[in-house]
Amino acid sequence: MAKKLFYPGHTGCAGCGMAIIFRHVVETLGPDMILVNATSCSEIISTPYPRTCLGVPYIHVTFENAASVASGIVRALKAQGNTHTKVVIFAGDGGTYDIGFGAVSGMLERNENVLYVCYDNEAYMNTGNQRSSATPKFARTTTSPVGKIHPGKDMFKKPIVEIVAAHKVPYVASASVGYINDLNDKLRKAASMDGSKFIVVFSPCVPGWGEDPSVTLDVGKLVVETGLWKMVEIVDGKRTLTYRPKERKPVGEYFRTQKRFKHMTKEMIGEMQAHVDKEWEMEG
Amino acid sequence: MAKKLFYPGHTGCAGCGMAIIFRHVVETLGPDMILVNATSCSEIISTPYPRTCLGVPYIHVTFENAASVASGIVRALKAQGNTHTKVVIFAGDGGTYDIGFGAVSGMLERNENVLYVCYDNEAYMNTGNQRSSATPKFARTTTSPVGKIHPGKDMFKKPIVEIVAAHKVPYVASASVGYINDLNDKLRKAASMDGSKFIVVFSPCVPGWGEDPSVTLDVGKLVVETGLWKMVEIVDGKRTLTYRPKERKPVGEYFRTQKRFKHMTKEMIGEMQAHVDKEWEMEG
Amino acid sequence: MIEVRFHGRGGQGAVTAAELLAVGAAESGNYVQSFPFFGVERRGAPVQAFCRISDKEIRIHQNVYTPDYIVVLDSTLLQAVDVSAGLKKGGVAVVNTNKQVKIKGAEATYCVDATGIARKHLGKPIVNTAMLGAFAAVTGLVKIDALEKAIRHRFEGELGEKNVAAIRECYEVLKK
Amino acid sequence: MIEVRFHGRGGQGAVTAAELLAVGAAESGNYVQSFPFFGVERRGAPVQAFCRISDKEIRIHQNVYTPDYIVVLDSTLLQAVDVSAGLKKGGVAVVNTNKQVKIKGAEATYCVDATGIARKHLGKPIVNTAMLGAFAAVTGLVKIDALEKAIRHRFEGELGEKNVAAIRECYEVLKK
Amino acid sequence: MIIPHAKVGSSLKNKTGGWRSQKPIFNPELCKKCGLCQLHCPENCISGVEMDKKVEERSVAKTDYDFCKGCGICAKVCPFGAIKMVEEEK
Amino acid sequence: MIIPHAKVGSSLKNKTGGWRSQKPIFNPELCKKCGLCQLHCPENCISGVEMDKKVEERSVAKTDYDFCKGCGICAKVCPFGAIKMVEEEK
Amino acid sequence: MVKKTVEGSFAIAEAIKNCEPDVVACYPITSSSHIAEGLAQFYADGEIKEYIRTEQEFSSISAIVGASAAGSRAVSATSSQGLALMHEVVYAAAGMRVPIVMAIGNRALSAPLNIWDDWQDSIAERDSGWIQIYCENAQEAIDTAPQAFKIAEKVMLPVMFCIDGFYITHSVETFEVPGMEEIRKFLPKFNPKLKLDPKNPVSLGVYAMPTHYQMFREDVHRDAAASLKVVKQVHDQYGKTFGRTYGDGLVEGYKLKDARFILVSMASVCGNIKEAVDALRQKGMKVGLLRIRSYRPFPYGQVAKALAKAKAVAVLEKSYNLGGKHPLYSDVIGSFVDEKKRPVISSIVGGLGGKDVTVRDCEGMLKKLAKGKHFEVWW
Amino acid sequence: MVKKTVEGSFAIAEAIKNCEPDVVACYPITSSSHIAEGLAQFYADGEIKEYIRTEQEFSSISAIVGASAAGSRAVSATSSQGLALMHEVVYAAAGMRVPIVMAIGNRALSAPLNIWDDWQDSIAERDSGWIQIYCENAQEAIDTAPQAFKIAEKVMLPVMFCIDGFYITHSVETFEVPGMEEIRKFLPKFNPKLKLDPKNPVSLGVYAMPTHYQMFREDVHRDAAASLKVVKQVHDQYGKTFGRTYGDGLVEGYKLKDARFILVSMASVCGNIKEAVDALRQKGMKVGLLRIRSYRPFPYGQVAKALAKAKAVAVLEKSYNLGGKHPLYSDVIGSFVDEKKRPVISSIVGGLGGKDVTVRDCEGMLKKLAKGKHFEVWW
Ligand SMILES: Cc1ncc(C[n+]2csc(CCOP(=O)(O)OP(=O)(O)O)c2C)c(N)n1
Ligand SMILES: Cc1ncc(C[n+]2csc(CCOP(=O)(O)OP(=O)(O)O)c2C)c(N)n1
Ligand code: SF4
Ligand code: SF4
Ligand code: SF4
Ligand code: SF4
Ligand code: SF4
Ligand code: SF4
Ligand SMILES: [Mg+2]
Ligand SMILES: [Mg+2]
Repeated sequence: MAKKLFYPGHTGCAGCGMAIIFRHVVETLGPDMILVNATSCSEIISTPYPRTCLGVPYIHVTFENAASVASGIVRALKAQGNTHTKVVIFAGDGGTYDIGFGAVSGMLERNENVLYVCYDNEAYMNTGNQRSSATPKFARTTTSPVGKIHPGKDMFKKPIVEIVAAHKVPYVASASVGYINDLNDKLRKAASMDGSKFIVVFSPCVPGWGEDPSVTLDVGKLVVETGLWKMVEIVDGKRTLTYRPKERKPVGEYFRTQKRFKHMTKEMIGEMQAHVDKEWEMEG
Repeated sequence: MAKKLFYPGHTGCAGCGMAIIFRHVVETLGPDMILVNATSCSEIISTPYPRTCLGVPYIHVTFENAASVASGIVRALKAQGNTHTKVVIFAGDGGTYDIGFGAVSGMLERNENVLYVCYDNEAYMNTGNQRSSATPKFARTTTSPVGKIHPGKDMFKKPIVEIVAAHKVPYVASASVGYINDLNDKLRKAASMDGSKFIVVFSPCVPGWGEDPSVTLDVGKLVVETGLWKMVEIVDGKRTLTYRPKERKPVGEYFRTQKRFKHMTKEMIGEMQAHVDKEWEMEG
Repeated sequence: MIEVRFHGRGGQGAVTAAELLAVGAAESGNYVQSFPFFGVERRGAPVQAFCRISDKEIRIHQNVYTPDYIVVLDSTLLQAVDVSAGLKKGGVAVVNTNKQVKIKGAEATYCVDATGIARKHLGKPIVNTAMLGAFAAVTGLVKIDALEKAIRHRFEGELGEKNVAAIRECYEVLKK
Repeated sequence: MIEVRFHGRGGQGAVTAAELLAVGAAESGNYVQSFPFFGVERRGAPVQAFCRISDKEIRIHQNVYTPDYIVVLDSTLLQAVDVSAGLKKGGVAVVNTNKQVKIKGAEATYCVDATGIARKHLGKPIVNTAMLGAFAAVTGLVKIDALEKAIRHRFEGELGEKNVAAIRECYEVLKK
Repeated sequence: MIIPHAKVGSSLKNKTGGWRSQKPIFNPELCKKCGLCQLHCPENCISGVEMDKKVEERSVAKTDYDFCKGCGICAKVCPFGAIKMVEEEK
Repeated sequence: MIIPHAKVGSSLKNKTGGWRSQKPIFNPELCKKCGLCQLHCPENCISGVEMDKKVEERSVAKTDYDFCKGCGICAKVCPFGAIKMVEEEK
Repeated sequence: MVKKTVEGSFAIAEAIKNCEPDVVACYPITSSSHIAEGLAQFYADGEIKEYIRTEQEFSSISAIVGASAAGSRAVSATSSQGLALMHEVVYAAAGMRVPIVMAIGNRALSAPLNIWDDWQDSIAERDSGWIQIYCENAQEAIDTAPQAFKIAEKVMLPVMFCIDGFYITHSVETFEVPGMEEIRKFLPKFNPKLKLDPKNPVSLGVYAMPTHYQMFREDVHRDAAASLKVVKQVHDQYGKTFGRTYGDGLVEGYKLKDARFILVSMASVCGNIKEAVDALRQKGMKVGLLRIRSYRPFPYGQVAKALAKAKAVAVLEKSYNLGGKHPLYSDVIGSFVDEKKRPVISSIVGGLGGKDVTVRDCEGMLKKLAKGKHFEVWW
Repeated sequence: MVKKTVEGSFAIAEAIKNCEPDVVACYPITSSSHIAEGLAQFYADGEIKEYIRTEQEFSSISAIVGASAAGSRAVSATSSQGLALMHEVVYAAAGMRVPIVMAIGNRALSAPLNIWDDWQDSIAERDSGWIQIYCENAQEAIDTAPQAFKIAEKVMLPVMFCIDGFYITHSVETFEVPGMEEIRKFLPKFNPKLKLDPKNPVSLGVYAMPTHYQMFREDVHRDAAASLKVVKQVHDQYGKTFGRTYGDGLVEGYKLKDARFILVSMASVCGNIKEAVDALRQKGMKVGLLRIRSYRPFPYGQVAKALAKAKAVAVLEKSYNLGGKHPLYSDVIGSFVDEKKRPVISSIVGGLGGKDVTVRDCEGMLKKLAKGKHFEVWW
């Protein structure tokens, strides 16, 4: 097979959204890049010793330190006089919103010249679908199960885009696997800037969400069309919606595509619709 | 001596700004409170075994985990059916902006019913005045020394108020030791609310900043009068300036009060003035 | 001690099958132990699960290397995996297929169209429970009633009944 | 081996004094060791610092328990602290005071108004360097030139010269 | 001394085609060489559509069955119905 | 078995007054009982001004020299010049 | 107490739940996740009062330290990287004398990343003052959960009970889980003398100067060493109440009476060794097994006694000291420091990162050992 | 090489700087802060290329792991809680074979919080595969810095060199710091065979299944054990170039020739013991000191040989195993596992959390030891 940056033979689930994103991150930014990965599905499916599906230099150390490892690499390159090689992080929502957030915040504060891509599959998938702070409200996971008292996740998603943007880094954006060209545009734009860049990408997960492998892209579109996932770009503090659904579809349409929402009652769906409506009020 | 919540005999420096804040935090919120402290000056000066200056229950575990320890306490109280006792964190800027930020972010995301008070003396004072991400640009510290190439701290202060507020917690505010009544008002207001509350308080440090012990309050006022420190309150997402200097004094006046800024050139002061002016543009 | 190995794909419920077999076999006083192949396999990847059944206490904790029985939930695996690896002499295979296949190294291969049966009862090609019926019929190691009880316990209400119907049909097909 | 203990307050430079003494004494070929009391003392709190001077290699690393000399940078400490604790028989004290005091347990107490002298030369009551002049005069353990060199190395330019003037005046006051 | 690492392209030894229970059949007649399937395949195993060339110069899309896991994304994304999912042969 | 802990008020054994090199002298004549010094003392060692009472019923401010570190904040904050800092006696 | 055929982890979760902890704080990590998930289900169903889904493990242990200091029974479960991340607070918890309990699904430490069983994660914490009990199977873990709380709250030291990842955590077997009512009789309510209480305020987690620090460490050492007795007592008492015992609570001998060649080990591999011992006994070999249950405090005396008459002993451990003598091996050697006579003591490291140690392997080890020569090998 | 009378930490910082690391990543913590501050000053003056002021220590070590993997020489300094916080990455670094170096200002671990000297922080990492060298004084630390990089880059294992907090880090003495040019001749440029390089991409930090994991661990074990030779060689070579040596690089004997009673210890307290030995020798007692310099790899053979003729030995350590036999003690006992004869070996824990161990204390220990009986005490 011809030289590739992302080879077939990874061991992710059929239809994995993250795999599509992963592929584009390295294909769009490589080959002159170094990829830093956090423990996650993306690590487990890509680099089981002695194999790797990656055609770019890759390193993984722990779950929580991708941002710090990348900081060290980017400084080493600087010390070596290398001003061209891009340092790119690929990490899940768990490694970004939760366990790695201290390190992420530190990296952003230092404004390290790193492009951080978080694929958000809204739970700890590698370990079997446990709740993360990116899990949407009401979603059933193994640590936010549906019980007699608590009907799934209790909190709304952590507003990561706003939190990262509050660090005043040059580039922050959200994207979705449903809009691959948009993702690639954002990757290229981010890579052209100095300092810390952050892109979070919506990434459906077949077994975790209980969806058919073939609907990954559709789900990645529907979440945007219902307004549950906003596509934004914040460049030097200026925020723009990069995509605005003509007419927002009812959120229930989205919830129906996945088993994790199966238990949701009309009231819960109503609450989520109200939440989304409120969130969109500010968009004018 | 009569029963107190904060006893004399602590071992802080004469004129310590943090000591004044510490005192008011426990006096205003106590006695029905549990205080959680992070390793810092406040810990070292308050609780050298076998002594303590505190008249409220107090716990310290490590530098980075006050938010997590407090989470455990607040849940324990809940499990015990105790709905009245307030759980309050007192931590420095290092323990809040830097090493503890992962835990802080986690606590805010869970919206734990905790009041977090960060006293910001703009460096790691307990260990001898090393740079933190709260250290203002150009300030000389022992790890951001003035050298042939780098003139003190290289980055602006981490925008902690904005970052915390982006977590969408019910109450976020900034205060200064120069305005104690305002601080106490904010403490009371925060304590009356459910969920996570966060107040960051400007806290001059005598040896670290190289200032006379007697000027602590003056410095705490000057920083506000020059506009370098904004006094704000963000209640359920709505932000207000709680104090607006009639006419902002030139920042140079503030820098002159402290040795850590002694090396600052006109250009540097100019840069800082421009920065402040820009920051105030948004206030209209 | 009897050792059974289930072959399936990630997501097909091989682990559940092994567990239900254990639960069913325990019902009649056996010592049992079931466990997955301790892997990181993803949806679709070939996976294995194991069950030990014994009349004496099971003290060992190690992989199953030489199974007495193999149960193949998905015949497409026959191309991808050496399902008969380590199979004991005299070992028996039970395969979900609508063809007639012969597993090399197995003393006997029992074939059943569990997919068809599952489709019929469950509306979906989920065969892990159904195949237990086949296993019970072929081996007699577990009572079909015990399996049904285990299944009803695991899947509440209608779903349980549908599964029970599937397992029973599989059982009967092979009992004949 | 000679052991010296400095008493001061946090922020008064007792640690620097001990260090400068070491640097000065090393100048004439001595083995030296200086170190602070390893504490967490804050500005204003009584602190100690130590210096060892020896013609043989100093291998030990432990606190100073029985100093040969004590140097008191701030006479208000005399009320707060037992400055003469452990002082060797025949030990000598040098105290910054504008009075005449006698340190109990000391064979001799030398008093000097270092505050006055420091105010004069430095414009501030910073006495840590000045007191080294007194110590040199009293003990002869370190050459005043070596101390001056050490001070000039530590404090660049004008500040160094002012310190040198202070230390020299203290030296001379007590040399008389 | 072993420094744990993996070499480029070594994942090609994982013939993940064996995971497939559904199989995409590419119909070259219907393929309009738009490249959408190729762009979205999570296995990166569709090839042929040289996107740097003009449409007419491109080849039709094809997949490498050694790796295709049969997710069906290509079939769903193809605007021209050129890909059909069928049951994998047993 | 020792559970490391410290008991309330035990810091009173630290007579931090010994740290002082400057000393605040409170002039009861000038004191208007506004309580500002008491409010801001970092040692919490100024007392007398019962803020819950009316001004006329309050006592004048005084400090506890056992603990006062002589920072001078009270003197600076007193609007009425009722506190003067002097050199500590030697 | 009813018999259930379920996964070990879920049974252990149920046992923990039946100890009525006020606060659970967990972060998922293979191989302990299923315990955390079981507890989460109990929480969702209202059977556990508080469950904190922390953002990482450092916070999990910190939260239960806080909860415990506030007077609540508090527990967590973790493995490997999670325990490693907790390291700083592991020491702090013992030093603060908070009687928290953790269930450890043992698992190898990175790098390379590996999710499978070995003991190094908990072994690396062996100096800290925590009590560590290694269970041979899930039934023992179920029975150890209530004991762990009881020991912890008696000695005022934290306890971890360790379970081989996957082998035990993920195996479905038939268990008896003691019920809440039954446990209540065995395990009294947690009621610490000192806690965070506005009515009786104290300062906890203070700092100590050189004059005091060593005293605290020595106190923990003394209490930890003396807790051997408590571990045993609590075990015996549990045995009386519930009818299941594990050796003498500290060590378990298997066919030791006349054994000349003894394998010393811990945890689930001991089941395999028992089979191997039986097989070789059939062939007339005088072999036996000494299983360490209480690894910390380490029962030096009991070990020396149990091995006194052996000719040769080998220590099989799923842990290591890279570049040194391995931990359990060192402990066994140390048992003889003041003994006149001692057997030949050899070392086997095996089963790292899930490498299967089979009955056949164990037979091989016993045979090698029976040659009577000293060796240090990786198997 | 010029003599300077400066604080130990600053001299050590200069020595590190003269090894020309590309990347420094530090977080302040007493007692190592002054090293970090010294390095920060060099950075501010343009003498060090990159200095990352991380937000905490987990990130410091992570950053230097990254920098090293990217082909740069990288270093950090830390202590106590900082090292404890790094624990997870300490293991990962050894497993990944990145030759990073850390200067450890030894300090007690919480709780209670204590900022003073003891060794438990680094001792707690003894299993991880790191090489650990304990220095008696700052001059040795200065000389060890270049050795540390050289050893690390030869063996491809990380190295920590340990310095007693305050005693060494904060003492001003007269030192010789080798210059950059001189060090260049001794320490070649770092040029790893494998690194993160877009021109030759590899994947590092992969995960390993049960089939491979133990192989990697065994490989580290073998290389770590074998690195005894490298530690010695590098030490000897340094000695030849710079004229200063420390025992044989692994252990240092003091008056051992005819000693019947030997105290075994490490680090700065050995200076005090030397004084005590001299004092008691004056009185005719045949006492001596064995100082361990290379604690990991542990020189079991050298230790057994050095102590072979002693009647009684006591191990003085500022570290502990709470509820067990203490670490250095265990290592010394372990040295005799395969020896026919061995001296009486006793244990002393002392100097925890800055408790001063004076010359007089050491005399007391030697006297107690000379009674020839076994004991285990806290001093
Ligand atoms: C310190 C630590 N805690 C827990 C784990 C276990 N763990 C590994 S990956 C993972 C989940 C990753 O979640 P996320 O970042 O969202 O990526 P995903 O698996 O969903 O792709 C967890 C919990 C670990 N490796 N290290
Ligand atoms: C893990 C860890 N790293 C470093 C330290 C050392 N340390 C203790 S307090 C402190 C600084 C605290 O700074 P801040 O939170 O700003 O409080 P301050 O001392 O300025 O009042 C540091 C670096 C520690 N105790 N633990
Ligand atoms: S579990 Fe989800 S994220 Fe992980 S490989 Fe499968 S589909 Fe992708
Ligand atoms: S160093 Fe600063 S913060 Fe710390 S006690 Fe002194 S004045 Fe207060
Ligand atoms: S079915 Fe899925 S894996 Fe196969 S070619 Fe189509 S998109 Fe790729
Ligand atoms: S999506 Fe359809 S038309 Fe487009 S290249 Fe693929 S097969 Fe051809
Ligand atoms: S001088 Fe300072 S410490 Fe003393 S009373 Fe006034 S404010 Fe309080
Ligand atoms: S501030 Fe002045 S007037 Fe007010 S109470 Fe104090 S001394 Fe009296
Ligand atoms: Mg995820
Ligand atoms: Mg601070």
